[in-house]
Formats: sequence, C-alpha cells, structure tokens
Amino acid sequence: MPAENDRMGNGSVETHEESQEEASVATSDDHLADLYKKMALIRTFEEATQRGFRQGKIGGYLHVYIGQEAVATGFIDAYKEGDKVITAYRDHAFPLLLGSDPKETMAELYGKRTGLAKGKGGSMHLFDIERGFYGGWGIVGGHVPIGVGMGYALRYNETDQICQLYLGDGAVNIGPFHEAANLAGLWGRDGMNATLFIVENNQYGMGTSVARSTAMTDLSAKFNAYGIENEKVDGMDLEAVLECAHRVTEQVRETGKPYAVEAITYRTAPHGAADFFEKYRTKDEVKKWRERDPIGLLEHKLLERGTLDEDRIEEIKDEMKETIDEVTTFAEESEEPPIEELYTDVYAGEDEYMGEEE
Amino acid sequence: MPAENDRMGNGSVETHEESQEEASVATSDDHLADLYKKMALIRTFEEATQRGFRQGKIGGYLHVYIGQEAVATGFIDAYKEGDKVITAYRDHAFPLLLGSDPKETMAELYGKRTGLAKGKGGSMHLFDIERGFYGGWGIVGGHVPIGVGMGYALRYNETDQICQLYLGDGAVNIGPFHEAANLAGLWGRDGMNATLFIVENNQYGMGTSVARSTAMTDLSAKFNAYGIENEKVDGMDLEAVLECAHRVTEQVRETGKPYAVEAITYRTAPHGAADFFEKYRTKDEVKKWRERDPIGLLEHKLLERGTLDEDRIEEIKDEMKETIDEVTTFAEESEEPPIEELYTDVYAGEDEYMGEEE
Amino acid sequence: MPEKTYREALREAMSEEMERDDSVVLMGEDIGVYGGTQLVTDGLLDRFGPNRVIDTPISEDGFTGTAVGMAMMGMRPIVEMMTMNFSFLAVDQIVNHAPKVRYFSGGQVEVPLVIRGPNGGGVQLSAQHTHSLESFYGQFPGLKVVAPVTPHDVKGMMLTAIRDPNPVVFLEAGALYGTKGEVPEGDYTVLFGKARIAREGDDVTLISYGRQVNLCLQVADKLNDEDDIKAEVIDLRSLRPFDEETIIESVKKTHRAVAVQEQWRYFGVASEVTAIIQDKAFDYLDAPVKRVSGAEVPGPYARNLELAAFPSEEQVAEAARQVLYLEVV
Amino acid sequence: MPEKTYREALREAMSEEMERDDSVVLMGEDIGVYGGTQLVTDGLLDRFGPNRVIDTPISEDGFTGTAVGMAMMGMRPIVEMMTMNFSFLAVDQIVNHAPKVRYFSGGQVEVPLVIRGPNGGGVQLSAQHTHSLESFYGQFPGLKVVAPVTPHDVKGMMLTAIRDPNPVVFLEAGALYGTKGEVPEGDYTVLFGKARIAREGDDVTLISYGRQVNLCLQVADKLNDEDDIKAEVIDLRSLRPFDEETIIESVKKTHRAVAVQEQWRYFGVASEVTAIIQDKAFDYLDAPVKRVSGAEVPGPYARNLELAAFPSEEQVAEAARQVLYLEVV
Ligand SMILES: Cc1ncc(C[n+]2csc(CCOP(=O)(O)OP(=O)(O)O)c2C)c(N)n1
Ligand SMILES: Cc1ncc(C[n+]2csc(CCOP(=O)(O)OP(=O)(O)O)c2C)c(N)n1
Ligand SMILES: [Mg+2]
Ligand SMILES: [Mg+2]
Repeated sequence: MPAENDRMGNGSVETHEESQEEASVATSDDHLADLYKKMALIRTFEEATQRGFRQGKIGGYLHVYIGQEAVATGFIDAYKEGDKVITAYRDHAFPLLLGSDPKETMAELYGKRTGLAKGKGGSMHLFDIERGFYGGWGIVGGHVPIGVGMGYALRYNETDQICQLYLGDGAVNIGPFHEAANLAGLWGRDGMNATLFIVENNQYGMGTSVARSTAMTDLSAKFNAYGIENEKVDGMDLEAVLECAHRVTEQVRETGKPYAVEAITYRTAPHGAADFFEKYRTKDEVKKWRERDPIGLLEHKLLERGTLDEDRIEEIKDEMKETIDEVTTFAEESEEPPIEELYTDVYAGEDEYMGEEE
Repeated sequence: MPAENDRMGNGSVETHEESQEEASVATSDDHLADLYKKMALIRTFEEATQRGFRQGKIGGYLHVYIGQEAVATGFIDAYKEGDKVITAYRDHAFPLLLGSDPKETMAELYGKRTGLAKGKGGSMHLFDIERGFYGGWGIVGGHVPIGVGMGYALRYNETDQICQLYLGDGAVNIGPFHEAANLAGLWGRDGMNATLFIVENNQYGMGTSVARSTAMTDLSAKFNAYGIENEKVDGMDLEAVLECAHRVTEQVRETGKPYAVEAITYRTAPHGAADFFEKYRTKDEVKKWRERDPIGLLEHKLLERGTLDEDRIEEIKDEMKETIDEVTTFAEESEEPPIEELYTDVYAGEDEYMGEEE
Repeated sequence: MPEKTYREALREAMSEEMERDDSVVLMGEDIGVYGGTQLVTDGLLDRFGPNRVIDTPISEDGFTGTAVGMAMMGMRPIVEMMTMNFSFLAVDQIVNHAPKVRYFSGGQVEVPLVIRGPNGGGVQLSAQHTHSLESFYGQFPGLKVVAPVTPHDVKGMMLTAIRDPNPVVFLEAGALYGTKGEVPEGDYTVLFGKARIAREGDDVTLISYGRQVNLCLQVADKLNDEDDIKAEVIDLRSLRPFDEETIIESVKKTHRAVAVQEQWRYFGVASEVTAIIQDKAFDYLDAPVKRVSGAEVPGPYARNLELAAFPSEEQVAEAARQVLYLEVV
Repeated sequence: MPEKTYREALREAMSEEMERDDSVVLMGEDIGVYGGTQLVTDGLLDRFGPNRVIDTPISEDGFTGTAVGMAMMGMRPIVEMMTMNFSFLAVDQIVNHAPKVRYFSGGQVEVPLVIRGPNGGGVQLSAQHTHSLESFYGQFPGLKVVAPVTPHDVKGMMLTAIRDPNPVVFLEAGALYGTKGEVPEGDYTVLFGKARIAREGDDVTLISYGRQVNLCLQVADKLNDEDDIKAEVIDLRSLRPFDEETIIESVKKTHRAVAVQEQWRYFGVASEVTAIIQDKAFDYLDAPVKRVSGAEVPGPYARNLELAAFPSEEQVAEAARQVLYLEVV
C-alpha cells in the first residue's frame, strides 16, 4: 500500500481498485482507517459546499450527505471494476468514493467548465461514466427504473458486474419505484437482474417522516411484494455496512438476482441547503442521532482500538481541510463554460443543435 | 317481496334497496335464486354484446364479464344506498347489478343517444352516478387513485358509506395502484378511507398471466406493504363471495379503514371481443376453469338443494333471453346522438365549448 | 390598496375560500407541517387541520388521482405540485382522467379541481427542474390552463379557479413568489379567458404571459426611452380559454407583433399567437409576427448558460425593432 | 418492388436490425407470447428469445425507464406502447429523463432508444384512447419525434430510429397497420428532418403528416377533378427535427397553404407550420394560412360524433378554396 500522503496527494480519494486488493481484509483496522479518511473527506467536502451555497457561489438545489457517509462508503468498498452506481440528487459522496477528482466534482457545483459535467448539470447531476458513476438524478424515483435497466444490461452482456442503486425512504412511495422493483424481481428469476437496491432510510423525505408517508414503515419488507430478498443494516455503523455490502454484493454478482438493503441512517443536515426552518423534527431528535454520527462512531472505535490516536485524527482532519481548500479554490478560479456549450450535448451525433442561434 | 316477474318486468335487475332488506338472510336459498337470475342476466347480456360486436354494431373495445359474474354479484349484494362503485373498462355487470336500465346500458355500447352516457362513452365508460356507479375507466390502474379519493370524500362528509373499488390482476403492477394503496393505508389510520379494494384476479392481464407479470404472485399480500388488511375469496363461489362481501363491507363502513379482497376468478371469454387468437393459454386450462363456472356452480347447488328445478332454470334462461332481446332491439332502434352533442359536456358551466364550429 | 407578495396573495385566496367553503381542501407534499417549500401554504395546517391540509407522500400521480375522485364527489381539492416539473408523473391523471370524465360520462360528473405550483425556470435548477408547461397542458380540451403574473391576478384567478367546476392547471410564476403588488382585500375574481393590457401603445404589440410579461414591460420602457416607440404589452393570463380578441384588436391598431415565451419555440404558445394573428388579422399586418423563445436546449445549470437560455431584453427589443423595420434582419 | 403492409414493413425493419445488431431488444406489454395487440411483433419471440423480446407487466413508466438504463449501457431498446395513450404514464421518463441526461451529464452518455406505438384516433376508442401526440412530444429538445405514414417510410424511418443515438418517439399511424404499399427489400433508411412531397402542384400547398396525408391526397384529387386546382401535398414525416425548408419552398411557389392535423387546434403542429410560413415566407403569402384540426373535444364514442371530430375531406377542401378565395369565408 502506498503511503497515505501519496494516495491523497492529488486531493482524490483512494480509488476502488486499491481497496479491492484488500477485500479479504475488508474490515482490518488499516482499511477502516482509510475509510475513515474517506468519510472525513466527504464530510469536509459537504461542509464546504454548504458554505459555497450560502455565499451564492453554488446555485440551484444543494443536498448534502452529512450523517449518511457510512452507507455509500461501506457499499462502494465492495465496488468492483465495471460495476455501476446510480443515485438521486444527494450524490456528492459517490464520485468522491469512486475516484473522481474532488476538484472537478466541486467545480460542477460551481457551474464551471472544469466540472464533471462541464458545469451543465450542477449538484444534482454529477456523472462520471468512466468510473462507473451514472448520476446524479433529480426526480424522486425516476432513476430507479433506469438502474434496474442497467442491472438487466449487465446480465445481457454476460458480465458479473452489478448495479448499486441508491434511493431514499421518500422514493419508496412513488409508482416508478414499485414498477421497477417488480421488473427487477421478475427478471431476477432468470438471473437477469444484477441490481442491488440500497434504500437510504434517513428518516425523512424533505419534511415528511417515514411514519407520515406510509402506514407500513418497514421499508425493506416492501420488497417482499416483488419477490426480492432483503434485509436491514445499521447505516451509521461502517463495520456493519461493510459486512453486509461485501456479502450481498457477491450474492447479486453470482446469482444475477436483485437484492435490497435498507440502511437505517439519518440526515443530520437540513434537506436542502436553502432549507433552514425545520419544523418537522426536534432539536433533541437531531441531537440523539448525532450521537451515532457515523464518523464519530468510527473515530471512537479506532481510538479505542488504538488504530488511530487523537493527534493522527487531528492531522487527518487538517489534511482534509487543506485538500478541500484547494478543491474550493480550484472551483472558484475555474472559468464558466463557454457560451457555445449551451448548444452542445442536446443530441448525440451530427445535428447537435436544432434551434437557431440568433 | 314483489313477484319475480314484476321485478324483472322492465328488464332491470332487482335494485339493491330491495336486496338490502334481506341482508340478514343474505345466503338464504330464495336470495340465492334471485342472485342466480342476476348472474344469468349478466351472462345473457354479455353474450348479446359479443354478437353486437361481431355484427359491427358495437365499436371500439369490448370487454365482457363472462366467468367473473359471482364477484360483482356478491359484492354488490352488500351495497347500501349511498355507497359508490368504480371499476375499469370491464364494467357492464356493474350498472346491471346496481339497477340501471339494461336497455340504456346496451344503448351506450351501441353509441346511441339513449345510452347511459348519451353514447359518448361506450362500453368502457358506463356511468350511472344516481345509482352510485362512477364508471367505467379505460386506463389500467388510472381509476384506482380516483376510487381512493372517493373513499376519502365519503369519510370527509361524515358518512358510513363506502367505495367498492374493483381492479384487475394486471393493474397491481402499475405505479398508480401502489401510490393509491399507500394513500389509502395512510388515511385509513385515522379512519379516513372507506375504500374496499376488490382485486379480480382472473389470472390474466390480456395475454399475460399473473406468474409472468410478477415474481410475487400472492396479490392480496401486496397490500401488506401499505398496512391494509386483506384476504382471498373464491370468486367462482357466490356463497363464499357473499359471506366475505357482507363481512368486510361492514368492517370498512364501521372503521373507515380500507380493506382488500383478492377474488380468485377466471375470464373464460377472450380479453376483448376482437381478440380471437389466444396463444397464451390452453383449451384445457379454459375447460378446467369452465367446470367451476360461477353460474354452473350455483345452478348445481340450487338444483341439489331443490331451490330450483330444471324447468325453472330453463324458464329463467328463456326470460333472460327475452329481456335481452328487447334490450338489444331497443339499442338497435335508438337514434344516434344529435351532432350538437359533440360539443357539450366538454366543460361544466357556461362555456361548454371553446372551439369553433365551422 | 395594500401591497402584498404573490405568495401572500395566493395564500389569501386559498385560505379565504377555505373559510367560506368547507369543501375546499389542500393536498401536496410538505404543504402542512413544513408549510410548503415555497411557504405558500404556511400556517394553513394549524388553521384548518390535517383533514383539510393534507400532507401527502411523494406520489404525484396517486394524490392527483385521489383529488379527481374527491372532486367528483363534490369536494374542491387544490393540489400543489411542489414544482410543476413533478406534474410529469401525474400527466395521466391531469390530461387523461380529470378533463375527460365529464365528456365520456355524458355530463354526469364535474371535476372542480385545481392543480397548482411553480412553473418556469428558476435560478440554476438545471434540466429536470426547468420547464414552462403552458402549451403542454394547454392543448387538452376539458382542462383550463392559466398563468397569472401579478399578485392581483394570482388572487383573483385562484378564486376563479377554485370556484370553476372544471379542472384547472394553475401555473404560478415560480420566480416571482416574493414580488409585491396591489392586492384588494376580500373577495374578487379575475375571470379566465380575458387577456390584460399591461401597457398601452400604438406602435407594436408585445404578447406574453407569466414572468415574461415583466420582461416585455421592461422592453417597452426601453423602446420608449431609446426610440420613442410605444409598445403595447398584452398579458394573456389564460391559455385555455384563450382570448383571441384582445390580441387581434391590438394588432389591428399596431400592425406589428412580437410573441414572447420562456418555453421552447416549437409548438409553443408564441406559435399559436402567431397563427391566430395571421389568420384573423392578416390584412392588418405590416410585418411577420416575430417569436422570442427560450433556447432550444434542456435547462443548463451554469448561470451564464442559463441566462443565455431564457429570453432576454435584448432579444425582445431586437424582435420589436425588426417588426418595425428599424433593424435589418 | 414488393407490396407490404405498414405492419409488415415495421416488423421487417425491427427484425432485420435485430439480426444485424445484438444490442437491439424489444420491450412492451404482450409483444411476445401474444404477438402484440397489433401483431407488429408477431413471431419475434420465437425468433429472438425472451431476453430480446421482453414481455413486460403493465407498468409503462417502469419499463420505459429500464429501457433508458439499457440504452445508456449501449443496448438499443425499442419500447412498444400498446397504444400511445398509455405513454402518458411514462411521460416523466420520455420527456424528463431520456432526452435530458445527455445534456446534464455534459455529454457523457447516449440514449439510443425508440418508443413506438399506434398514435391517433381509431374507430370508436373514445376519449381516453384517442390522442394525437405530435406536438405534445415534439416540444422537447433532446427528443426526436417522427410520424411516418407510408409502408416505405415506416421501414426506412424505423431503421433510422434504431440507429439514432438519441431517444426517438416513433408515432405510428394507428389506423393504417393494414394498408399496403411498396417496400424495398433489405436495408435502406429514410432520414429524419426531410419532408416528403407526396404530390406536386402549383396552386396551393396542403401540409400534413400521419394519416391526414392520405386525406390531403384525396382532397388534392377532388380539387383537381372539381376545380382543376393543382394542390401540392407535403408529408412532414418528422416533427422534431422539423423541415422548414420544404414548406417554405413550396409556399414560395403556391403562395397559399393549408395545414391539416388530427390533433386539437391549440398549440398543435398546424399552428407551428403557420407560424413558420408567416415568418419565413410572409411576402409570398397571398392569403392567410388556414388550419384544419380535430374538433376541440375529447374523443367521442358514437361513430357519427367521432367522424365529425376528425378532419374531413370537406373541411380541407373548403380551407383550400378559402385560401384560393374561391369561397367566401
Ligand atoms: C417526483 C418528485 N417529487 C417531488 C420532488 C421534490 N423533492 C426533492 S427531494 C424530496 C424528498 C425525497 O426524500 P427521500 O427519497 O427520502 O431522499 P432524501 O432527500 O432523504 O435523500 C422531494 C419531495 C422531486 N424531486 N421529485
Ligand atoms: C396503462 C395501460 N396500459 C395498457 C392498457 C391496455 N390494456 C387494456 S386491458 C389490459 C389488461 C389489464 O388486465 P387486468 O388488470 O388483469 O384486467 P382484466 O382485463 O383481466 O379485467 C391492458 C394491458 C391500458 N388500458 N392501460
Ligand atoms: Mg429520506
Ligand atoms: Mg386480469
């Protein structure tokens, strides 16, 4: 394993290929320390985006991953070359974990030409196809059938790759989720659907708690209606997520049958960055969940086990701040997309733009 | 009870008010004999529509209820004044059972001005609001949220009326069903949803069997995902349906909570009248189900018990034929809607038509 | 007259009518406990309780459909789409159920239903959240489609919408909830199907609706100041019913017209406006009607691209000058 | 050249391309075991197996969405809507996912996807099953929308659609599956964005697409026979991209035009055609462009009402005579 500084030197998170080498020692303490760093990077990144938003440098909607870091970090740890990942608009953590350049990730949020999507997508629409990240989608539930179709294509192409499909607790109530889960279950009978559903139950869809959005609040059990095996995992405990992720990922890979995991987690930040009033939950509730903050929890474990000490933790946090400072500077200093970009990427092929440029 | 001839004299089926008087003796043999007549009327009506379609006198799509008669007959037996009924396009039986004039019902299929909807809706869109029949809808699953909304309105208006909401096995796979069931479950917690879901599992959605449309084929169990109590009933056995219908209807009425029944039945006719090729099922399968034909089954019981004898049964069948002959003649001889009807009923209120009549 | 925001005027219309009429209920995502993401319904849950201010799960088709059912039963539901972009999920109910059932039942039912929410672009909401849906919904008989731009109109038209026995798609100017204007107290209505002359003029007619009306007013100022051109500005207000008369009258006076829309050019409102004018005022036209539309691309995120995608003052002014033959094409 | 039906031509295009290209798959309700309700895909399940001819449950949004995912992964799915009316349930995927993702990903993906099915009125299908959705889908950048009317075109355009790296809404003339015409053997394509002159003439231009092209051809015969009027008939073929040039050229020759559509008048294709002509050929027009559209009502069931709701020979002929000033308006 290269020295830590090297790995993080370019500001990018360690790539999955590296972490794969140690899949067998997935939960070894060294590996946990690496993952701790990734989570810290995500957290620091997200805090910077919140600042950028408040400063008016990031526009549109901004949804941060604060509180949920262990979920993606754990599942992406089981990512293998060729796998695909798709999620909704709460998407910053994914490219960071898949090895995209944090600078380009941030630049996208700043609407700059150096962004992952040339500044044309923004916070909700991060994409990095080369690294397996298929977005970044804005309509609740809309990407769910898309992910299931990807899970079909992977089997159609006779690979053992899988599609990690993330969705929120709010998305479980919308029709497209139901239709797509049914298709996954159906196709999975013939081994034709390598989709791993990961329901990030962060307790709320915007201001609506799970209990106020469905009379049957056991979200993993909803997959029973489609013949899809399912379980729950403590999404705040990285070690629990890792165990689950590696096991079920292998199962989907081998069988071509979909599987669903409900990760119990919590969004400690407001739903969107513009959303400062939180009438829908109490400070006490947030405080209670903060005590189980995934980074805090892991930090505590690693300290107890002596894998890291307080100094090293401070060091890591400083490193992350520095990295993210560079990232932010890069995003700020990058240029806007050239105006011609308005008319490109509308169509693939020759006729890129069908309107008139007057 | 008036003499049978009187009741059927105008060609209409006995109305629900009458049958309600005997709710307590719901399954008495006399009552069963009445219901037998209703089922025979429906069957005869449906056979006449098939002829009308083949003769080109009925246009569009035509979906008959042959094989499923016991389901609606049993549930509508539990209908009380003020209740509402809504279903999809396989809807002829419902107005017949609710006391609509069979002549007007048939005239609608013939596209005549004397039809239930002035000839503007046709086979798929029968309506008789006065008698509680809210259609007659053409999009699979589309009427399901509508029925759930009606179930809400009934409680909002502080009645103890309920909405009987019929849907097919094919409809269980479409998003709107899922969304609506979830809403029903949610509102039902506060007693705000008097919806009785009746899933008519006739084994096929067009050419697709239940087993080919979902990996989890227990359709009533799908309601578990929404916290809605549910059960199954043998939809070929009128007595079983009656028992279930009266019991669950009362429950919904009292609690304002939705309930779901999966009626196991079979469409012995083709899906639509134009659909003569049936590659999707075997003759043997159809034959096997025909042996459990709901009318045949009841006939057998009534003969065995001596409630009816062969002669009376012949008589009833002849009566029904006569009635339906009159019905068909009425439909055939009625006039087309006047051309001005093209422009009415587009909008309620003053501005009935917004185009130009050139 | 008191000055109020567009948001307040809207809330006032709904809450006043809820006081008057028990059959009016509100439905939508986060409209109750949360107060609405645009705060349009803020405070109404406390006033009217959960049976009348119904927080729904994320299921646009489902809850819109339930509202159709409620409406058929005599209730008057007002459905909020958190943004109109999400109405794509409810299209089947909006265009193929609500506006059709009266017809195919032979007039047996009414569907007094309002579907409302912010329409049009915002600030960097990007492709999936940037749509102007006037012609998209405006093409369906049985529906009414309106797009008020002033606080005055949004209240008066909402009251009309609630009382209308037909389904109404009520397109709010998503970018203008905070803008202020005079709003009469109490009950008044602005009827559908009557355009508003937002500014009078003799030289050229600028025709628009929604937030582009404000753009046209700015351009009218500019044309006045820079070239002494008197532009008449027409706010269509309602797309279905459509007020052909006011447009035709104006063009008969000015002989020149520019139609401005944020939506895409093809099959948009501006094309209809153009078609109507050339049909009914052909002999009065001194120049072809010009259209100014949003760029023919999905909504871009980057602010510079987004600004270039929306119609601009320059484009409208240039089009006006073109129809006045002040600038060579 | 062999005569084939519209249905056979369509099937031929799909099956031939499936032979050539493994990435092409078919999806939809009852397209396999049942053979398709219009028999368009009859026999293909046996030839290509269940992984390539995928019978789906009734879930239009869901399976269309999966096709978007497949397409992003390099497959070329062809999705059948049993009828285009059911596409209302998939609108969110069709207009807000498939045609947007290339843009908001900054060009990182392609979505080679065809969504096909019968469009337009049939015989007494009534309100929920009678829609002409050209302008409905035609307004969205990122989508392509075509509406072939001849067996020749339906094959050539389907081949173009399948090979197109973009999502294509392929609107088939629902009433014409059984009509015959010459269809070349083997591989040929009809490119999008090029209208077809279905009949040449100098006196008036009739512009249409889909089954109304046949109506226009009948009217052209009639005008020729009755009044010695030579009508030029243009079949637009594709709505997005839109061929403005062919129309303009024709109108520069004839100076008169009638646009004919089955869809409703407001915000329809005919309005766009009119707007384009008056914009680009203003000085050539001798009369305002007339539009003939379906009646502004939901599709009625009764056959006499339905016939009155669709554009008729009489209406088109009358409009043609009007623009020729042969009849007083
Ligand atoms: C179809 C649709 N309806 C509404 C919205 C607005 N909206 C954006 S996020 C959100 C809440 C989603 O909650 P959940 O799925 O739990 O995801 P989370 O935000 O908690 O990650 C809503 C309602 C949307 N984007 N799409
Ligand atoms: C959304 C939608 N998709 C497709 C159709 C075409 N279609 C009409 S009936 C039918 C089968 C429905 O099956 P099921 O719900 O089981 O009802 P059944 O016909 O068996 O009574 C289909 C696919 C439709 N009407 N609506
Ligand atoms: Mg959530
Ligand atoms: Mg069925």
